[in-house]
Amino acid sequence: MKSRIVLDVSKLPLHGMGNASLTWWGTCAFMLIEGSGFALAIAVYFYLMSMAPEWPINAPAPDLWAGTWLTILLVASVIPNILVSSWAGKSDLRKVRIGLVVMSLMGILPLALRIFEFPALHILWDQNAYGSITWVLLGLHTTHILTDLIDTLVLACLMFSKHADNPRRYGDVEDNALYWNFVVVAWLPIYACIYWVPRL
Amino acid sequence: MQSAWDAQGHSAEVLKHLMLGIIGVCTLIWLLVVLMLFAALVKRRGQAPLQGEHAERKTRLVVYLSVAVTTIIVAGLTLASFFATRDLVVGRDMDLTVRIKGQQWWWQVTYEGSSFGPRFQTANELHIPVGRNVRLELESIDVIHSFWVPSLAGKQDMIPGRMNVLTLRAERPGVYRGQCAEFCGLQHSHMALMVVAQDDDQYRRWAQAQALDAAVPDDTEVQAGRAVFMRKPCAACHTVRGTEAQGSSGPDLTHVGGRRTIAAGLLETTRGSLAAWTADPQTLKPGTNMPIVPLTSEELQQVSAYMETLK
Amino acid sequence: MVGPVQRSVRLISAYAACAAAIGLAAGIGWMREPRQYRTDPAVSHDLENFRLMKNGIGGAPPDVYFALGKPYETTAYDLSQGKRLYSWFGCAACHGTGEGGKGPSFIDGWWLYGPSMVSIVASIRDGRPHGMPAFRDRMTTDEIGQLAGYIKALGAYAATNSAPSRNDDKHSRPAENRAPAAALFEQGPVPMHPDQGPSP
Amino acid sequence: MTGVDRISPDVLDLDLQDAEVERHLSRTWGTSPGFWGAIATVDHKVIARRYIATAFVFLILGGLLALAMRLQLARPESRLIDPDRYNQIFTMHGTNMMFLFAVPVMGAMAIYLVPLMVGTRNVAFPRLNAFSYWIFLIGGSLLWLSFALDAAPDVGWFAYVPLSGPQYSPGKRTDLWAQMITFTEVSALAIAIEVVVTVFKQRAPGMSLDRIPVLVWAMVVMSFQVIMAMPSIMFASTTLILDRLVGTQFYNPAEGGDALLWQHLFWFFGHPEVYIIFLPAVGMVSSMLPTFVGRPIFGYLALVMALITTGILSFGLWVHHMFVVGLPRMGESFFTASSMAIAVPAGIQIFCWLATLWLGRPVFRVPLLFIIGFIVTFVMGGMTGVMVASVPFDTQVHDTYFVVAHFHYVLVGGAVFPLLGAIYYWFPKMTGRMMSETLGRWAFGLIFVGFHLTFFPMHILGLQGMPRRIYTYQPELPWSGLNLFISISSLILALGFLVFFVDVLRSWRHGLPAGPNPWGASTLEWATPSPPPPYNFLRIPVVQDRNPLRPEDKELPVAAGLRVDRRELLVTSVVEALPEARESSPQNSIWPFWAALATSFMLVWSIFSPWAVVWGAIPVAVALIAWFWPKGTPEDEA
Repeated sequence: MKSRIVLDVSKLPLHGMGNASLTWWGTCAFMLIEGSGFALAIAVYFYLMSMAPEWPINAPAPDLWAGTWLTILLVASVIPNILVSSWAGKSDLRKVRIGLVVMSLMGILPLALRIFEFPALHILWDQNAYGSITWVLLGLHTTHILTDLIDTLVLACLMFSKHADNPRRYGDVEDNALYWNFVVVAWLPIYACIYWVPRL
Repeated sequence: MQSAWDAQGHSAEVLKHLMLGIIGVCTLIWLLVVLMLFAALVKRRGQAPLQGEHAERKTRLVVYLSVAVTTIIVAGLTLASFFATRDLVVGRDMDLTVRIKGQQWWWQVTYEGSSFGPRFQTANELHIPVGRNVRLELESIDVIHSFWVPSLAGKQDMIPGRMNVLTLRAERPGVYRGQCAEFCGLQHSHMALMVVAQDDDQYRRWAQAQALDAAVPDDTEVQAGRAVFMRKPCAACHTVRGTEAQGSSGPDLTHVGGRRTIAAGLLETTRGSLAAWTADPQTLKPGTNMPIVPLTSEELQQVSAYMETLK
Repeated sequence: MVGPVQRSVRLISAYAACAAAIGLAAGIGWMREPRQYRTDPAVSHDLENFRLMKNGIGGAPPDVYFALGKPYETTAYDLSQGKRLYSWFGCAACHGTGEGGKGPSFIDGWWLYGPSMVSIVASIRDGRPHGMPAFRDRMTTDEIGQLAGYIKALGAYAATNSAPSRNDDKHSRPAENRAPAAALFEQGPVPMHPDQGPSP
Repeated sequence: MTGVDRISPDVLDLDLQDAEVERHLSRTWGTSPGFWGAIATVDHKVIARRYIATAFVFLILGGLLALAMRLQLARPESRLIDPDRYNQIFTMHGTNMMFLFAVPVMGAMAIYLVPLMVGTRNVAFPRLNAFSYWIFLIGGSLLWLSFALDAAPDVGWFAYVPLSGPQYSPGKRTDLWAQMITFTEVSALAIAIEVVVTVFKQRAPGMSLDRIPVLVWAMVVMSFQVIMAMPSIMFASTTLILDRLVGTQFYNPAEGGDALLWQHLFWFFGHPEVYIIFLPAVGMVSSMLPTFVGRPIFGYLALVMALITTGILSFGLWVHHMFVVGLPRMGESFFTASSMAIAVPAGIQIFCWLATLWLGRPVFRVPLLFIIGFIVTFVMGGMTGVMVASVPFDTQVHDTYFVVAHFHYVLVGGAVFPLLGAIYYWFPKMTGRMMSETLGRWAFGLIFVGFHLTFFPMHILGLQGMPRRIYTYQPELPWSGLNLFISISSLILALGFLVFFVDVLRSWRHGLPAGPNPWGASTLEWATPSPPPPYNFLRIPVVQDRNPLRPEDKELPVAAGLRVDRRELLVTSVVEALPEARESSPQNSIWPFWAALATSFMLVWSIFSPWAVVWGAIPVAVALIAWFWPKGTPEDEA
């Protein structure tokens, strides 16, 4: 079939930013998957709780300090995170570099704190269903911190390489920041479940 | 014998009527749709297809109507099944309570004491008085099984860690076969049970006899068989009340000779089938938990003679 | 046209493909995990013929046991059947869930009569002094083998892949596939006794 | 790709003649020759073809298993297959057909057709697409390897605990099953993301939401269902492995777990799964039908709304698989109502198709025959679906052959018939050659007749009390006559499939050459040669109507102004599809393959040791970093 040119797109940008970018949508879809996963895990937590005559089963409620400090840290990390995102939006390479280094630290610190959270549960994963679901919730979230941390570290390395000054990279930084916000937001209900529901 | 159409119990009858109704309505709808389909296929042969707002208007009305009718029918069927569920309830008064525990791959049946008879245990065969409400407490010892006697009632799962309750009421005397309906491993296929519905007197007599200990043999062959049974691994897994055989991992054999079938509905109870089963259960029911016990042919004959007398 | 070089390359690759297929088939044949539900009475009888050392500790299993591929120690199905037999034959009455009681423990690292399969089979079949009854007349050869295999797996320091996992039951010790013996085994102050364990 | 005569980035296709654009685009988008080129390709058409072929190979294998079962069930107390092997066979059959055939083949059709139908040059994340295929291939091979090793799962395709739990399923059989599920989940989720983003952001300019072909809508709804439902089975299979491997207590009632939790989780995925398979078929029918009746589909909006409604409702009826587990009556009534309610959107779809047929002039080609067969069969499956949705009715037929008949009517009638029609319909697009009309009619006739003769009697068997998943039955039961009849009929069905596959193989090489648009269809995939070139469209089409290829049009309106020296496509806005950017599309890469291998290595190892997740993750991370690290190609420019 013959074609007739009716539209000239040569003036369009070579890369879409924000929600014009494919990776932004990919990140959102990924967050939807992970969000469904977290929601389900929490639903299972409440399901098991509804089956149990007492909750927590054969264990004291978890110690608060490690989890609470971690929560404070995660919530605080949102501020530099949003800053990095906005710097990336402005293509400010120097600030983005600093921001990513800060965010890498902000990823490592919670992991360090997380090490203290597992013993604070006062139960092992194989003792009973309460132990199993709390360990899985905590483990699931730890995986997310860890993967996003690796992502941040790789991005930080990229931003110090010759590939740095590129709208595509800034888009990646924004998407990574978006994902970190998701990791933080997803933690809040899990924190409530693990630490406060047993105290109700 | 084992069919949802051969309804002999209260629940099964209610269900049969509901099923007939729903199947009738659904068949009618299906016929209408297929009729419409074929009408549509032949109607415009050789004519140009219709397009545009005007042509679609009438069709749209028909589609709207059809969707409305579908909605009404669906609502009707929902209500019908809701009312049928209500009709299944036979009242709160239970004449008899029986606890049935499913396990791989047989049924342990424990009768609670009641005005109809004493407390006792049996296996793979359930006797109930006709016209009485029998409360079945369904449990499982290992994996999920499902209790299903289609001629009497719909099925109910037996789930470890839970107890389900099913009410049976047989309307007519007879023998109704049931079979495990939830896949439960290797011998899921051979996990049947017989429900015998009898009138009150027959049932009472049966129950009294079941509660008794096993008969003491007088025949020498049978005595020898009993000795073999006690000496060999048989006694470690099976109970024969009134003897030293007190094992509990296999079915209670106190009155095995009086049951219609052995090996959870696999074979009719005869001396021959008892011998065949004892000799090589793993060929008849591969994977069953009953091992091949090495017996000489003489011992085998004696044991099966003994089994047969355990009425 | 096909030159001699290509032709030999084709020939070689054809041979290689055939060899790979045969190798794959052989590998599959070798790794197959068939389950034996029905031990032939004749094989059962042969399995009885193991040789036990004079002192009742250790010995040699019959050749047929090796010909069968040491089923009772390596087949997951036989091990799990052994686990059923453990509860059906009341082993728990004296040995608990493996930690011992009236009878010795299986998971403390000590074997009164040595950890060999033959000793365990002999202990079950013929009984031992101080209260271990003989199960010769209560179990078949096959069942004794399965039970012995399970007990050996229970007391192993390192779990094998075929070891059974936890029961759907109250949790009393780590699951067999997590080597409960490794957790509870404590090397005593005295080195291994010549008869492989302290006397009762 | 790194041709010596690479042209300057300033040269756009605006300035070039068609032939020159074609030459440049072929080089830019092409697949490199040789083994590693084939491994590294990210062309959605190549990957989708592999996907479809692999899925059909699994269909053949699963079909052979079905025949083996029918052989065993032909006579009572038959000793051909022992119970252990039979349990493996039916578990393999169900798992294979659901996870390795039905879901992947629908996803594969999506990744073949969606980019062509929305007028773009590749899916949104082409490397993820390649990764998805490798993961699927390895996962499927793993399952079949376990079957060859006599270590195949034997607990049924829904693997109820405790039968599949640590105590009652010794060995690695169930772990293999659970991990195979993980493989297929990952591949299905990857496809879902690609489809959603491709449809949302890569549609041809002007293809606003109300101009999207119904098939594409169906694929979007299906993808959202995958995104929402798969996490459930992922959680279930992971916790099952944890229970078995490290002794967690999720499903142990003695320690606060619950056996029914598994069923809730499984069916929260398992019920939408049916619609994940069925909705793409709805889309296929809706997209093929107009071609064979000579008029656009009736009730486009109603169809799309019905698709979305079905997608949402499908999450509200998982409990109807659990009507006999003893849940509270109130809950059961609710789920009866919701299960019945889904009949309404299904009805809307059926009526819209009937109306389309009514208003049009049917041309009886093979795809239309399959559509007719689909309507006849699927409506029947829908009717039995209404039956099992009723709690009391279900208590008599649950877990019997009635249910076996029901879901084969729904899945084969509702999804495989349209799929076969779709293969006949799109085969010329995929290969450039037509399939045989004669063989096609034979295949349809044999499959249709064979199917009904095989599966209709199963309804009766179920009502006569024959439970499913039994490896044999006793001679005194009244089932042997029908079972023998079914077994013989299944040979007719198998013969039909044989004819179909013969036709496929024959037509692949010797079919009549097809032009770009052999059926006179009106959707965009027919606006490009058959088979489409690697870049799909020489110039991105501009859409001005719901049916972009009207017969009266002589010219295709297109957009121009894209670079030809790098992979470039148009990103458009979500609702109106207004052009937003000239986005680059990733070029071929070997790393998705290595990432898939590393992931598989980790997943298989984790069946044996929990530490696999720690150590196995390292190669995965390395492969992923290499995958995403910029290589300094023009595609990285912006």
